[in-house]
Amino acid sequence: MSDGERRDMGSKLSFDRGRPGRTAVTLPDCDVPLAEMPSPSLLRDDLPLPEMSQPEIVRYFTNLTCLNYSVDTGFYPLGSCTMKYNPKLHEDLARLSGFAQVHPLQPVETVQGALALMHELQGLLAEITGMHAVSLAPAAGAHGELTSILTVRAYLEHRGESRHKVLVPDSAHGTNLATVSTAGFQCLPIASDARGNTDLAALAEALDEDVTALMLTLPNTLGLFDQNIVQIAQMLHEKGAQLYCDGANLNALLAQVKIGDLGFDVVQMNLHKTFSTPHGGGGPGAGPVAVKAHLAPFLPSPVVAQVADGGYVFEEPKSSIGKVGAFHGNFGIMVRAYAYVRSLGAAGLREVSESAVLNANYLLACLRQAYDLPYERRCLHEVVFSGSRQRAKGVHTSDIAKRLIDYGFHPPTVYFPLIVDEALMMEPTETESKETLDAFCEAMLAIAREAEEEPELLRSAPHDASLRRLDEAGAARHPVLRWQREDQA
Amino acid sequence: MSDGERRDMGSKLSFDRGRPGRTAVTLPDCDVPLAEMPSPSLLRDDLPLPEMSQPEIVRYFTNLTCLNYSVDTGFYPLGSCTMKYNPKLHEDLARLSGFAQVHPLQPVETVQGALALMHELQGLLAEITGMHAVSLAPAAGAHGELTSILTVRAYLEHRGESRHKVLVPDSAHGTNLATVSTAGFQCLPIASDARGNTDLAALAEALDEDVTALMLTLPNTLGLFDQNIVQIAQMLHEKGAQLYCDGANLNALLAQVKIGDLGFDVVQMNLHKTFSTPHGGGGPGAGPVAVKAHLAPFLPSPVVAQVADGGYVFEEPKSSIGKVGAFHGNFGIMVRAYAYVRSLGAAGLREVSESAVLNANYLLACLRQAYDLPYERRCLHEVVFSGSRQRAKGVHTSDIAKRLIDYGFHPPTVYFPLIVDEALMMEPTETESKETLDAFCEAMLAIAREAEEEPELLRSAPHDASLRRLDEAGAARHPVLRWQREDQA
Amino acid sequence: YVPNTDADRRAMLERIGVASVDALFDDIPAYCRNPRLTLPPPLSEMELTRELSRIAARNRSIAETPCFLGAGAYRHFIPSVVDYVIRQGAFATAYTPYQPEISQGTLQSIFEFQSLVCELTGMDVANAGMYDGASALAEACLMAIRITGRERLALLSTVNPSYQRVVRTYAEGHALPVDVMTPDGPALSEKHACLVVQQPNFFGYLEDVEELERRAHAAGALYIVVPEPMSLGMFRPPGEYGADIVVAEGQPLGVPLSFGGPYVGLFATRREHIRQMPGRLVGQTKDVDGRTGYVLTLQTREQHIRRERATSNICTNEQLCALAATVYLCALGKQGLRRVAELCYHKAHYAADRIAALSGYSLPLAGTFFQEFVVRCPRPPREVNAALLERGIIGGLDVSEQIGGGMLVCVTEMNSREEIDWLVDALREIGA
Amino acid sequence: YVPNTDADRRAMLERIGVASVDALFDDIPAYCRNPRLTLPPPLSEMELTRELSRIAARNRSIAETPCFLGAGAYRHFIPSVVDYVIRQGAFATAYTPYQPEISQGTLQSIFEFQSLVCELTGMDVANAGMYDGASALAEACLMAIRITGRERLALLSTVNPSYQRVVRTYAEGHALPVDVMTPDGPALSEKHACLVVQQPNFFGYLEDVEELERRAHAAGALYIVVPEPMSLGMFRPPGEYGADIVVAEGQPLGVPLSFGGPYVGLFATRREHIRQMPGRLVGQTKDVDGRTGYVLTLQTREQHIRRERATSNICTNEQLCALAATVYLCALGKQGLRRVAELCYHKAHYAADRIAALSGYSLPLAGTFFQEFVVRCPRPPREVNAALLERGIIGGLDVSEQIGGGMLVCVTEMNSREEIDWLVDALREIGA
Ligand SMILES: Cc1ncc(COP(=O)(O)O)c(C=O)c1O
Ligand SMILES: Cc1ncc(COP(=O)(O)O)c(C=O)c1O
Repeated sequence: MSDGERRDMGSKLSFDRGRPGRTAVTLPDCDVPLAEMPSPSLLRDDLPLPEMSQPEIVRYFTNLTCLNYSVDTGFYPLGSCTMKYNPKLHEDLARLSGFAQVHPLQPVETVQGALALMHELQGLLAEITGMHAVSLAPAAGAHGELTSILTVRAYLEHRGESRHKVLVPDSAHGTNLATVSTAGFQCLPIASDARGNTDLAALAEALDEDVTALMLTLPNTLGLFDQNIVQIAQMLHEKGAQLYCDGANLNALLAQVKIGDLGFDVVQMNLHKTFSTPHGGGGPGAGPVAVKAHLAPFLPSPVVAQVADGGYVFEEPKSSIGKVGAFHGNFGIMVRAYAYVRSLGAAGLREVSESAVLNANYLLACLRQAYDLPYERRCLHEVVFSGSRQRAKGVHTSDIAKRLIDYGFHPPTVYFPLIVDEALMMEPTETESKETLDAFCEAMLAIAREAEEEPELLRSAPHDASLRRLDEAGAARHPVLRWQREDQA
Repeated sequence: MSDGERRDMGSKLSFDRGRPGRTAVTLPDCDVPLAEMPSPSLLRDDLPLPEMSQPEIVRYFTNLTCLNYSVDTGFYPLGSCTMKYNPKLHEDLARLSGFAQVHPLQPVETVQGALALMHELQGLLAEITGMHAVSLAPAAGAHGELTSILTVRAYLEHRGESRHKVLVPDSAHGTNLATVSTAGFQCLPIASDARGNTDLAALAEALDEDVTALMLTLPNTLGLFDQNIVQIAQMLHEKGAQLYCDGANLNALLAQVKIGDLGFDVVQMNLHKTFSTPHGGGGPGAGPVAVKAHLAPFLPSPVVAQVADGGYVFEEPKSSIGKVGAFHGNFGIMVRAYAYVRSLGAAGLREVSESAVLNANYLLACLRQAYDLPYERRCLHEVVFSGSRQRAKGVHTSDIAKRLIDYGFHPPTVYFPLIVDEALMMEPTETESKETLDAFCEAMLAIAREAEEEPELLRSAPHDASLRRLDEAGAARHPVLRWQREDQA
Repeated sequence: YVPNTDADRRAMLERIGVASVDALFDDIPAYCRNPRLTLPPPLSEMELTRELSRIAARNRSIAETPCFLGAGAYRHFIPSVVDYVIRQGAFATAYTPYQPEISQGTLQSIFEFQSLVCELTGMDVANAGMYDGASALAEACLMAIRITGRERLALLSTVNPSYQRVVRTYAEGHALPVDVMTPDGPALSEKHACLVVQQPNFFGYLEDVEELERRAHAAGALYIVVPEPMSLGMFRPPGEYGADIVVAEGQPLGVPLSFGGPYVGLFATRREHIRQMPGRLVGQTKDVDGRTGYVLTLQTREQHIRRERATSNICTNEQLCALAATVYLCALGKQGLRRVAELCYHKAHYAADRIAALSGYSLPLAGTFFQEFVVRCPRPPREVNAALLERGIIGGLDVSEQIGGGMLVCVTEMNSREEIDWLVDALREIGA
Repeated sequence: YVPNTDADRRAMLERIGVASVDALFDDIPAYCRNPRLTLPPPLSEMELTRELSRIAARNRSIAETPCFLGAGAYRHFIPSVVDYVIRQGAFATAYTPYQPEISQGTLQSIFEFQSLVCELTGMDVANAGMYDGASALAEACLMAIRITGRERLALLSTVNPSYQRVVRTYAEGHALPVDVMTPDGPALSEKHACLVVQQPNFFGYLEDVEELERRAHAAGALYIVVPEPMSLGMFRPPGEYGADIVVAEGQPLGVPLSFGGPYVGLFATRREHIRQMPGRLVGQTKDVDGRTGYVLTLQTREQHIRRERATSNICTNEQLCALAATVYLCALGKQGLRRVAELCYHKAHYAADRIAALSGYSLPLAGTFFQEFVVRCPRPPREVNAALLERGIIGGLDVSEQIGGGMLVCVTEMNSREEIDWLVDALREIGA
């Protein structure tokens, strides 16, 4: 593909490719007598799908791959996303016929391998988090959050308590707040203090008997360990509220501390972050929930239990909140995460958290001369800078991000967490080498200089990409959300 | 990868990446007692291999993919190469554990599937070529050529004849001539006539009792069917010589004519061309040889035979020339070719040759206004133009080729066949659509105009590629053929 | 997978200015630092391959076993191109496409997916996908609540029971009553935000979707239809019979069964409801040089912008499965999808006819079915299935709780005539 | 896989100016046009998958069977990255890289391969690969003929018999006599172009390569060494003991067994012989902008330029297998390759010790071996192997023709202790 073609990819969709009458797949003849067809009134006239040959399809999608940045092509320091390397072996393992070609409703005696794997994974995740029971049902982090909050709700209702509020720090990820609403609760923000911890005074003020839970991300989205955690747990529990951990950032804590030991009652994990399953451009993931014993009876259905003869069965927890998905969760993702834990063991997990944290602190050390650090502390797995110094030169964080593209890097997460002005949130992960971090820091330092000397270079970046500064405002104002035939458009 | 990075890939090899102490693969502990190590004098001190992590390796090779043109990314009209689409399904099938994880020396009763497949493939190829026996041993076209010539030699020697010459038309592929030498024969060129056929007078003159064979490519490398074929066969046979078909261009003839019916005694096929197995950037391929009955006893060992109970065995032909490879040929390629023939059947094969020929003639029709056509005939699977008209403007065929890169196409084969001045040899194959051909012709016509109006644009092309006009002369003058440590370089 | 060597580590610690990595974790309370973790020892790639192959071998793969299960997850032939594309690291190891300049591969393929879902369902707009069909339905119900401002949900009793349960779980949070109604006379009131209809229904048969549409709209409720996507290869799309929201399980479109997930929920609606839609949307736009490209759009509906007022909490969805569906639909295309649907139809009818002719077996339901149908067995379906399994066949789903003696049998293009005949013979033996 | 529709075809025929496609084939003599082709009917992708799976299932995959075969093809663990890379269409569906501007992916990886082969063998230069180890050896012999101008070949009797046969086939054309000599006293003369030594030899044992080097060079012959590449993970490379040409079978380096092919021949030599080398070579160079890149070079040795005076007729070689070896060597790297070699060494010795301790069995050969060794069996190896197979084990290669009662047993890192013990127990039973 020439550069020109690369730039023009967007103008030709599958519907514009191919020709009437083409197809990419041959199908067998019908080997049974034909049945009478249903009444024509039940049938569709037109099936307006693309008509492409197999070579065209392969070419189209192969060429699209060269337009995507990915962990497999470069450093992806997107904060709060844990873009670590995804082992290729695990992709092969998840595709083993005994995993990929198994129907979810097969008789239980024909799926003992799958159930054993799920049971073991439940146990491994419980051990890692220091919790007592695990549900593998949720399909992603936010799904796990919802499951957790509904589980807590069911627990409290079972105790005859009907509470209406959930506390969420102002640094929280958007899913936390949205989850609270989706679960039918009222959301109460809690301020952070000057050290980036939960403000205990604010917490004390907000905390009453109507509070169901506090959703705390640990380390929080500033990449910091909440130094008040012990008090927070105590305060919550004194009011009969539950302490929930958004475990999306667990990569920092693997084998360093068990979430359960810190007083948390429930935690959701993102297997597609911490446990190295690939992000897929936005999923699939899996968001298992681990809970203390008192919450276990309320977990969603099913969980896997081992029975007397050593075999495995699906069970519905006694007072389950019910089902959160059609079947048993994202099994294919579980296989990968299971493989990951088995490949590392306890020492390997510890090496992960150590290296992840070391890498983030190295970025902090190398870049602090050029970028403002809103909280003067060492970080854990990620570091959040502020682009405020650059903004003074008329350069925005988004300009820095776009300029990084010219240097061949994926930009960090920007403008999040909201409590940091012009936030630049960088999570290097443990699978990046020092050389890569050095190259990235060099680019960031060069950009800081450019911001001083040639700010226009940043404001018009990227210069070296197939497309530059797409019109997002226009896209939202006049949404074009699908291909349309010329005559309909 | 930014454009800049794309351009700099070449300067960093695996040895320059990574760091001492890294490795990409974990290995198991030794589960047996350690043996005494051999004397240190037998052991090597240093094993100077790269030391990379798995993420680095994946990134390195993934980024290299975006520097390669391939059938999967675009039109590849490289003449004499039959760059057709390679079905992805066949890649999966060749990797089935029962094919890929089988040792070549396993007891014959444990490999009946493999032998059955080889036996059937022998039969299918014999049927397609109209021959009587097939050897699957050769690993590529040239290997098949050598095998064929040695087979012919053995046959003649068996008849007590010792002949020394092999005739090869002046349009022949280089491998034909090199094969003749490698097989220990003397090579005699035969001129082509004004219609692009073998010149019968020249042939008659060269033909004597010392001639072993004529190696004829059919269709020849001009993309033309030799109209004298019947006479040629007769002339050869009258002198007791054999008629050999270089079947690299069989794509044009599938199900249109059987090579054997035309009087050929032996033919080699390129499974990696006609039978859609991927080229792999230069192999692996397979070059089976099909022969008439009189040559069968001389084929290399082994061939597969079916025995009384329906089972299959390896056999050595009675007067075999011996072995041409360590085992039984490129089995993995046979699987793909077998799948190809089974997926198409006779009608499908005919559709292949029809479409391949139609596509080539379409290129001929669309481009003849702008490029010189050295032979005023319709072509078969490929068309050869001459860039002589453009050369008059100071533009060479190689400039046209480089300029095509800017237009996003792989150039045709250039400067071959040698008998065409400034040759441009285009083989579209059957898997390309009319739209693609139209786009290619548009580019070729635009280039013809540019050659008139802006020849410099061509001479300095490509403009739109990561690298431009590499110094090939310098590379040959001071060959740097391997990475070297700084201190050794 | 950790590349840094000890030397690297030392250099980095020095730059950071701490003596050991441990010091970086000082904020963790001492009482619980460095816990004892009891995990199995690490396995090398080779050992891991063996171990997981061993586990996988304890499952019965339906690649080797004739299987007649459907009920929400379907076995179809998946062309090799599908897995080839989704395995590509450039797709598989990218994040949600927040930086459009370097994410056009993902963005364009999401736009393709949205377009294909629209064409398939006959709806105006579709999003980038939800977790699965069931959670998509739950979100559709919440969306109906938002749009109508009403507070009751109505589902037909013939909706997949699993889906009903997921809707209840989601409804619980908002204390929304869920009314289950029979297809022939749903008693809707002006309190109902929506009527949910599955087509074909859980038992494989077509509902009278036009009559139900009239009922729903007459009550001012939104009409939510849950079609089986392969059936849309031949049957009328919900957009043609007045659906307001369409959700579906996308698995049949090129996603492997994988013991239940990951799958992908399809979600489509009418243009006027776009801003109430949950999930991610990609829009077409231009860059500064006028080139066509794609961006995430209407993000003000989403959690990362709108936070507690978002239309859903969904963030990571099932993009790679959506990509699989995209490639699958492109590969089968207009002709292929219809052909697969027809193969399923004919084979299912062949099986149904032959089973109905067996003494002791009957088809208790009347009407038109697609690829699934209920068989009334002469013995409890549980026993019949056990006897089938002994013969190496995985039978249909036991639905005897809903339909006396009922087994829900599914037949797709993957079931050869030989397999079907084998099932029929086995049923005859078992029923004798 | 033919995209053009009838409409396309009609438009094209019109443009060409013929009435039918048939007319394009008019040059074919009428008597043999449109022959009857008796081929099996076409299969759809689904049917083809079934059919080939059925055939594959008739082979015993050694993924499921303990196997102790080596003798030129070895089972090693192949990390998933290897197949991931070589499956990429950009590598797999490219041609020989004749246009460097758009082939740097292939060219750079060939340059890597050449470099890795040099490091592994200790030689100066290596080419892009030959068909396999055996044909590479034959080409090495022809090269020795060209370099020395002599006309006899000398091979040790301990060279793989298959390789000997391939050398003979190639030698036949030039009527070159091939002399086979014993390792302890090869009677070389000034007529011999080369001495060929396999290290470890066919029976798994190390030859006295230094003494043999002296002999070869004393006779003015080139010294051709055929090492087993995995053994180079721990043993001295031929470059260190005076080899002039090194050829080897590259299969053990990340290429699947595939019933014997495709594999890749490694070919390395000393700098002064470059221009006599067969095969493709990639060189490093600069482009007009001074950027580093790679090109095919020294093509004047090759058939497409030099034609009948080329150093070989090879054209298409085994590039994708060479790429597999490249990725494999990068992945294992310095530490990993040594570790695999040592695992093979220790496991083979464990097996040899245990077998030698069995009554009736012995090790007839003395010396140092790597991963293979010969066992003298108390019954004909053919019978022993049949009895092993009954017990689900694939035994070693029957070499009783060369060594009385001999079975050539190979043990690699893939054979677990459990498997080895199982073999030992079975041999005990069979020998009793
Ligand atoms: C801190 C935090 N919590 C929750 C989530 C939501 O996880 P998911 O995207 O899997 O729903 C994210 C995702 O980015 C996150 O960063
Ligand atoms: C006409 C012709 N003959 C022979 C060959 C040699 O085939 P291979 O490259 O497989 O050795 C080729 C390859 O390009 C060819 O085009």
